[in-house]
Amino acid sequence: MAKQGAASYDKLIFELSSPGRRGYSLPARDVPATADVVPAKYRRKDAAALPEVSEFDVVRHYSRLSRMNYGVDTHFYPLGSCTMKYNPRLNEDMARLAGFLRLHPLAPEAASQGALRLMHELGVMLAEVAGMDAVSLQPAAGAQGELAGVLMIRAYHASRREKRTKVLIPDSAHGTNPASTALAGYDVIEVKSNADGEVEIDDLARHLDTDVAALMITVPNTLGNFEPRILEITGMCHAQGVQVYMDGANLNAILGITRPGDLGFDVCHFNLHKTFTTPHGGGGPGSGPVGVKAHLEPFLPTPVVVKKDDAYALDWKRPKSIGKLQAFWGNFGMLVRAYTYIRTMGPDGLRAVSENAVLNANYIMKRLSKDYDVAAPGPCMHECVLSARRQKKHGVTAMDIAKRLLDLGFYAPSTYFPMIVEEALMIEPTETESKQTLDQFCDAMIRIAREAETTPGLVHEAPVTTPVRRLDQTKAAREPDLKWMGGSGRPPSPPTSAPIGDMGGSGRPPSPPTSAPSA
Amino acid sequence: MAKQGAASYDKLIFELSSPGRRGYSLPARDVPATADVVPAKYRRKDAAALPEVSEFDVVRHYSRLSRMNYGVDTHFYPLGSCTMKYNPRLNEDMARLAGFLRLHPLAPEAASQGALRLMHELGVMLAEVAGMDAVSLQPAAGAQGELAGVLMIRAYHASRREKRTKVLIPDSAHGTNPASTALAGYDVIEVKSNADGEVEIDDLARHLDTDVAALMITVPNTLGNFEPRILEITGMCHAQGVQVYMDGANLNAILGITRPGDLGFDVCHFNLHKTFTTPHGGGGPGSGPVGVKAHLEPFLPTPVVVKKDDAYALDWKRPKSIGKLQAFWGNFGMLVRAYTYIRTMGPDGLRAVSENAVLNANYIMKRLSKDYDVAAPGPCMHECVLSARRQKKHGVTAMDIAKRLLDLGFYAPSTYFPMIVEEALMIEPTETESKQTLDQFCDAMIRIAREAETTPGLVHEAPVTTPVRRLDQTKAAREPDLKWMGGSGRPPSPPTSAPIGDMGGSGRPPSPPTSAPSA
Amino acid sequence: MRYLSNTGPEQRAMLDVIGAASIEALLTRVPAKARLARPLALPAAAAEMDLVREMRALAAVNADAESYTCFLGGGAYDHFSPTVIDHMILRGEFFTAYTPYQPEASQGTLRTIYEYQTMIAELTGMDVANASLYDGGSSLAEAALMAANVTGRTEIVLAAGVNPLYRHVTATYCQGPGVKLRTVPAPGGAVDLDAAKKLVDLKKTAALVIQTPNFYGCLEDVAAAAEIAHAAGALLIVAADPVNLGVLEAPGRLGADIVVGEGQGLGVPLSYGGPNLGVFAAKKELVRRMPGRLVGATVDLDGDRGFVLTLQTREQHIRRAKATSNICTNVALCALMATIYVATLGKQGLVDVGELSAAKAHYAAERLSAIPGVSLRFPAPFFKEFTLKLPVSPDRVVGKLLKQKILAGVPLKRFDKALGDCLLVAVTEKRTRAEIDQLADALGTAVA
Amino acid sequence: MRYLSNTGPEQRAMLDVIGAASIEALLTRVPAKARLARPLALPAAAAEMDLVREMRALAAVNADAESYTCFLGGGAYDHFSPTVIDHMILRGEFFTAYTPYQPEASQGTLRTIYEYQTMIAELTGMDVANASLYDGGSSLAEAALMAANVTGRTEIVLAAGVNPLYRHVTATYCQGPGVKLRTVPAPGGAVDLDAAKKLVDLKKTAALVIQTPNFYGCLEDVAAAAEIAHAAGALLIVAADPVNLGVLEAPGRLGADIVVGEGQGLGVPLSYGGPNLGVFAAKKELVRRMPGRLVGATVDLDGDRGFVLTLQTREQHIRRAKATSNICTNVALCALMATIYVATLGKQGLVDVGELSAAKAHYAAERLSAIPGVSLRFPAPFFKEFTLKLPVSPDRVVGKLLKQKILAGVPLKRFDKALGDCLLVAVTEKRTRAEIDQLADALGTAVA
Ligand SMILES: Cc1ncc(COP(=O)(O)O)c(C=O)c1O
Ligand SMILES: Cc1ncc(COP(=O)(O)O)c(C=O)c1O
Repeated sequence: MAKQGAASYDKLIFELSSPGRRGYSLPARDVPATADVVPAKYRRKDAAALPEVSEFDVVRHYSRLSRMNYGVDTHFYPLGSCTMKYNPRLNEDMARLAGFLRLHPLAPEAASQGALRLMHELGVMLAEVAGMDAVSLQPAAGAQGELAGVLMIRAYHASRREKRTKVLIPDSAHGTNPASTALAGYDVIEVKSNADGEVEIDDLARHLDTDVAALMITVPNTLGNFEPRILEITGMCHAQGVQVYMDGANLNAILGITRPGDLGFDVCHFNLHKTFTTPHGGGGPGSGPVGVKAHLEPFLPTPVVVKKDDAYALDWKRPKSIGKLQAFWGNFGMLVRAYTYIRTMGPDGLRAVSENAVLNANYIMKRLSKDYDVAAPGPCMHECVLSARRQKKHGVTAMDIAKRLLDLGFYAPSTYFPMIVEEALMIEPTETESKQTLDQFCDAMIRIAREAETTPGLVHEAPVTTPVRRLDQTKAAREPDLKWMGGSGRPPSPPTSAPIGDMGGSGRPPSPPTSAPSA
Repeated sequence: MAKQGAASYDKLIFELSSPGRRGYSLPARDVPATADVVPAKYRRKDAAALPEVSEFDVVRHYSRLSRMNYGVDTHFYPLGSCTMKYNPRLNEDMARLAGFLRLHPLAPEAASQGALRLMHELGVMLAEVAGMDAVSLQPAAGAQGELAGVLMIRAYHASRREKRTKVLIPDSAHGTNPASTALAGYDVIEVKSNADGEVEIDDLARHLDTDVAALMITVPNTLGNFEPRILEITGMCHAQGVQVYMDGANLNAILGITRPGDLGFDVCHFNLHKTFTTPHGGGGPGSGPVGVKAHLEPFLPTPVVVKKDDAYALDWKRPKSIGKLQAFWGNFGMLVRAYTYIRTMGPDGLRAVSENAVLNANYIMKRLSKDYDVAAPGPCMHECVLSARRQKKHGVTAMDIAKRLLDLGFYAPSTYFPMIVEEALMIEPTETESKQTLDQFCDAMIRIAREAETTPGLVHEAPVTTPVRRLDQTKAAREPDLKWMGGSGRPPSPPTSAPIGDMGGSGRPPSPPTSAPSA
Repeated sequence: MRYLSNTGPEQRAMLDVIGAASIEALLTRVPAKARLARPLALPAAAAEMDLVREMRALAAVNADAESYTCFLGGGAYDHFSPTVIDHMILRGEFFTAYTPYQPEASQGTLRTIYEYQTMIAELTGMDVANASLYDGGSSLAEAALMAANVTGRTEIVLAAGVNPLYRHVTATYCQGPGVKLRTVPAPGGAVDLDAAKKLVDLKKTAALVIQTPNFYGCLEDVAAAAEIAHAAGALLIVAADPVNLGVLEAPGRLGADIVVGEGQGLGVPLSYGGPNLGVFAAKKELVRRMPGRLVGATVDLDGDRGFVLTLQTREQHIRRAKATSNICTNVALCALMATIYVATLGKQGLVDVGELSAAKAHYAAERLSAIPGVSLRFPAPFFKEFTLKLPVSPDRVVGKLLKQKILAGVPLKRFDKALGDCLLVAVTEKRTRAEIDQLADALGTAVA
Repeated sequence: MRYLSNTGPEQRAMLDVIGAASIEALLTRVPAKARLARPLALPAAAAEMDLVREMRALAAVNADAESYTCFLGGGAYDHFSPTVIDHMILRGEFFTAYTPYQPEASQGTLRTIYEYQTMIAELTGMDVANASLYDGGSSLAEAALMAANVTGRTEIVLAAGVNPLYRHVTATYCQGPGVKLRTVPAPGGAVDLDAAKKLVDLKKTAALVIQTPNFYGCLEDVAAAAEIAHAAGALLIVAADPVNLGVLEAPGRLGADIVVGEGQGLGVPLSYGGPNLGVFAAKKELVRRMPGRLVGATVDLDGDRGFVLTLQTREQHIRRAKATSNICTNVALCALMATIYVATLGKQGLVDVGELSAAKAHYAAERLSAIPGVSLRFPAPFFKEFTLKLPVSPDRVVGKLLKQKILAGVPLKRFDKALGDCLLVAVTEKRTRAEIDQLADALGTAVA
């Protein structure tokens, strides 16, 4: 029954295609037809097999598909570490002003002053928020901000003729931390966290030596707790000439309360698509500006937006720069949104954001602490991590709970992240949610805890109201079907499991979804 | 189960309200606070009890409510007589250009030339489409177009010192026809239709006399058939000095094929929200321009948009005009949309619209003619009317079929209209729907016909996938609950059943929905 | 033909099923004599990008309230409108849906209308509000006819301050039923109550109609008018702008039997005067005589709360010639805009909008009337709009200020010969002090 | 604070449940020494209408492609984009959703990505495409690193015609892994194949990289490049603009092992260069070494078709330091724009866009090179973009034409000293003959 009505829609755009149908209208050619402007050898031999549909087909198809999604607009989205707050409509309007939306990146600087000014001002505002000396807006997302940050640290050490090969990262870190660090050419060394997700100071001390280039940690940490000994930690590092990088993904917890720079960090990145309300868009685009202290400024990505007198310009003469991260200047559209948001909130508003984010998270943690194990004692900051250990005893896993929530009208928390917590359920409500919504969510969670004991079958059955239920992940990985093959049903022949020069690409199916972190 | 998840959302905005919560931000007062600018005697004693919610509350609430609707964007909408075709997005964009959307109706004419020019050109284009000599864009909807048309006929007869008191209207007519005619001060005389919904020529002849001011008929008629003897009919009328009015709601059937003017009509209105793709908006706004032959032009509503040399103006000096229908010039936003549509389609496109509308309707009629009784033999024009007579024998009514369609992912046809057809199901597919969609719909209708015979219970149970099911209409009318009373559940005390000077307003509950026409 | 679906082969296949040789064969009932033998004489189809270019140019020649500073009123106002409104009404499920005749598939629309009815009833202080009529003008006309029907009387007495455009519409609607209109003068801006008392007839008068603030911006004494009307057994119809009712007393609390108004100020774009929002509210005794749709709460098969169109026996699709009105399509989407507007601004927001507008209007009146030769035309108190008397032709002043991208106001000559030297100026919360000062400076120069 | 929910009383009630005296009491773990004792030094909160006014002014200063005639290219193009795209991506269920980690609640996004992968694979002629990377530059960088990993080699050979901005990004990404970059000259505009053959090393070269049309607009011989690369056991990486591939041969059909590109032309707004759309496609043998997300079709509990993120063991959230890339957030919404673009334009539309652009570009080249002193800098065939040699400083010419609201082209000085006298001109299907003629006339005058 859940699959009746609109929910049962099961078409792909290709399956609506009808030869000769048109969804567009272009003007007729108004220039002479210069024969073979494109020599035959460069021409496509046979036309690409693309859909042929009407404009109405497009509108109805994508309207229907959209209804198969949960979005922040339609559902509470307590996805930990993702800061799924309300995406203001005003941001969308401002990013669509023709002067911004239709501006070409290679337009003369003199003709782009409005855009350059916005970028310059946003950089200054972000630096103030993080207590940093300079900011680059170029990174396209948090992970790229990490790469940029670590590369700057690398360039810094190199400039001081220091060969350091290791970067320390807590075992509780987000996957992009080790991935970005490895990409920057460092050996990743895991530092243990204690039960509260805090860095084991002794373990850290043990690892700290002159071969360590940096320590990269997330504040508040991925258990939602603030490192109480953070000043000590950054101090220890600096004593060894080790740079400290703060993953700023959780900045929503500390706006106007404390600043990475004041905590002793040398570098930190921002996720504008988290703290600063640019929409997640189903996976992106985001924006991951990176802020640094003065000693790292020479290494910022090129170009840097500079202000000379009352004119703004792109400064390309940056001999020590780590280079470019993407072709142009950054995800400008996201910058306009973040700028609009900061201007809308003001200093008091931003601080109220963090205060309410913290309040909401603690309220949820408190209300659920009887029925679920709490990963680390509170007070937490902007998010809290629960463990479904207890429910697991009844055979109900974190994933089962996540699926059941879908039926009750909520998106799911992040599951199985951080990895140091068994059956982790990571819950981040954000400040834009109301007490009423939090109460509805807590009631649902408590109801599920009861069901786990009394009617676990119900939870295992879930979800029953969604268009599809519990998809076969193993089949998906064993017989990859990554594009539409004319509905022949026949999946493309599976990839040869061992490509030439394989350097670790595993042929085996991925670890089952129950243990795949989602954040 | 159908009521789980998002579908189960049951809040009103008032029920989200929390004292002191804000959803807006206005600038601080920048002018001196002139004390009591508004004398106390005019001031509200106690503040209006309005919602107090955040902007996010608003966005999530209305996003969720929207998901409880079926729209043309999301569902096939075969609602007869309503021409539920695709509403082009380009129309929406053009109507939102600041030069149109933010233009004040009392801006100087010299500063409104773009708007006036668009109106003038649209009037000319509509006149061409209908074969009329002049068009007024002022009527806000079809019904107001009817009122304007009948008032012009009235003024015309008066100008010729003729006292005519009656207007003839077929019994198959839409309710607005008699209602508008009565409002214009005429006695409405019903003319019989034959089984095919065509005017009984003899019955018409019997009624035609010098006391008749006009005949108002719909072409194609409400059974979707074209009056084969229409020229004869308009001729008969003119012979008696009777004006003929064509209800243009079904114009989508004849664009570029024939024109009301060429069929002998003196007046006809357009429903821009049907034929010309302006959206229905959940009930409005629409636009109902009215076209007339030259002899009626002096009576057009004031003001009329005129062109002098290259300048456009509003002509207020219209001594014979029937007057104004709404405060300003017409539903301009809808005019921009219709103009955009006509310019997009061009003459060939508009003709193709009608050809495909007719083709689609005949295809459905043919495919369903085995399983349902057809009200009138084909070929039909843009819509066809079926009767659920046969299904009724199994206790399955037109309404049951409509409800069952909702479960199968389709909106319902118009039901119980026209009233001359028993258990009427009026189906208008429009030209924007594809054969694939029509086939899915026909398959569903045939499936329901089978269910009516084999498992009628299933059909009576329907709908089961919607947020609510089979609402109690009688309770709604007996104990009117027309506004939120603080959720006390207590409905307002029912209206005193017999207001002073009652002139027919009935105290009895409305005839049950099964017989309430929906179009 | 990007809006059409059928391809040649599909048409062929469908014709085969139908058993017709061609689409032409389906059109045989259309008399050959009346067939159009040529293509329609219309401009050829325009490609999307070409049409956009052309429409932009057409829109650009208009002096809109975004690129000009707007002090125009007279029934349409440049009030602030939160952006969320347009984002929400662009949800296809809202704007591409039809009238909610199938309640199970229309709860979204039905709920928003129920919210709207509640908000309007609360603002106007009335028992019930309908789902909307076309605009303020036709709402007043419908109210006049309703009053005549309810009372069985044949005359409507209107205050001279009622928007002349509304009076014009009312006169049009009253032709058929033969209802007579009479006007009470308003020499001081507000209606002359003594004259009203004389004009209101114990037998003939169905209703007394006033508007507050009226067309000239003056506030009327609703309670006094109610006394006069009721003393004669007539109804009191009040026309009011709902966006003012966060600050101004609800007419219902002062004795109005029917409240109508133009709801455009509640988040509906100016759009050159349409579509607008016809507000209509009344006492509950009159509900079964009201024009337009009504949404009511009820329960469904499972006892869950649900909403439906109700009391439809008043309407044309059931009552036909005997219906309370001929209206069918209304302005539902504009009512939705107003609903979202009121939800977003809310209890405090409507107070702020009213207070800001009034404060700025009075600041403007002060600045402008300080200009030599310029004065307030009427002594009566006003709210956000006022009538100025100018020493030179208002049309000329308006023309001069237009060049400075200022829409200075509405010259009243067209509406009332006697006010040929007057300019109607409206000031909303959107106007900044700087803009008002610019207006004052520019107008000062223009009349100097 | 219209974006915040909790009121004072609600905060109080929540604190009571928590058992905390104040919000401050929840922040005790933040070291007092590091607490910010002052408010952030940021501009005060701006009301919606004030901020809109300010932002409009800021945007108005820019010479955007709507108010100016744009002939700029170099990796971003002013192609036509149907309006339906923006209407669809503004559906909250799309743009406010997260990465589809919960497939049951994300089928909308997952299906669109699967459609996107299919479209890109078809256009590029490759077996598999991923769900998107950041932009063309980072896509090329990821391709280079992937080639190094797959082959176990340490050098990448790039044609000089590869967009210098992409080469810059690639160099940045290659620092860490220590992969070396070498460049093959392109004296005639297209890459010197003999030089390439010499430079490609049998042991060290992981991949040969070409772009076609290249940065200067010239078309490259992909098949010949493939031969050279494969002969050395290296991969061929081709950078291509997918919007051209309705007309130009799919690189996959010519031997490319990896195809990357900037997908902005597929309906993604210019937006001053970001967000863009990083296209990435490869042979199926390489799928488990690919960076970025992949969506696959599978079945659900009831046997119904459904879609999921798959082969995630390549990704950072599972493989961490050993992941094929560090990418997490990608540009899903831009990929959705491209999906809707390709769906709307479709099979014929992409051919029309390519043919129109090419025809107009060649018409422009003819008109411009007819100007005395102006000539085409390179003999190689081009598609929609070409390099002009000017007799006077390109910067000065650009400056002059800017005053006439024409964005004439991109001066190449910044990218290649040797081309200091060159201007890169791009012409899309959006440019009319009239606009091209204006450009020619204005440029003629500017260089005269
Ligand atoms: C803690 C943390 N660090 C880094 C990232 C990576 O940021 P992005 O997805 O923008 O690359 C995320 C995002 O999920 C995160 O939660
Ligand atoms: C045949 C017919 N006539 C008249 C009307 C009334 O038009 P409107 O709803 O625009 O007032 C309609 C609309 O339903 C109709 O179908």
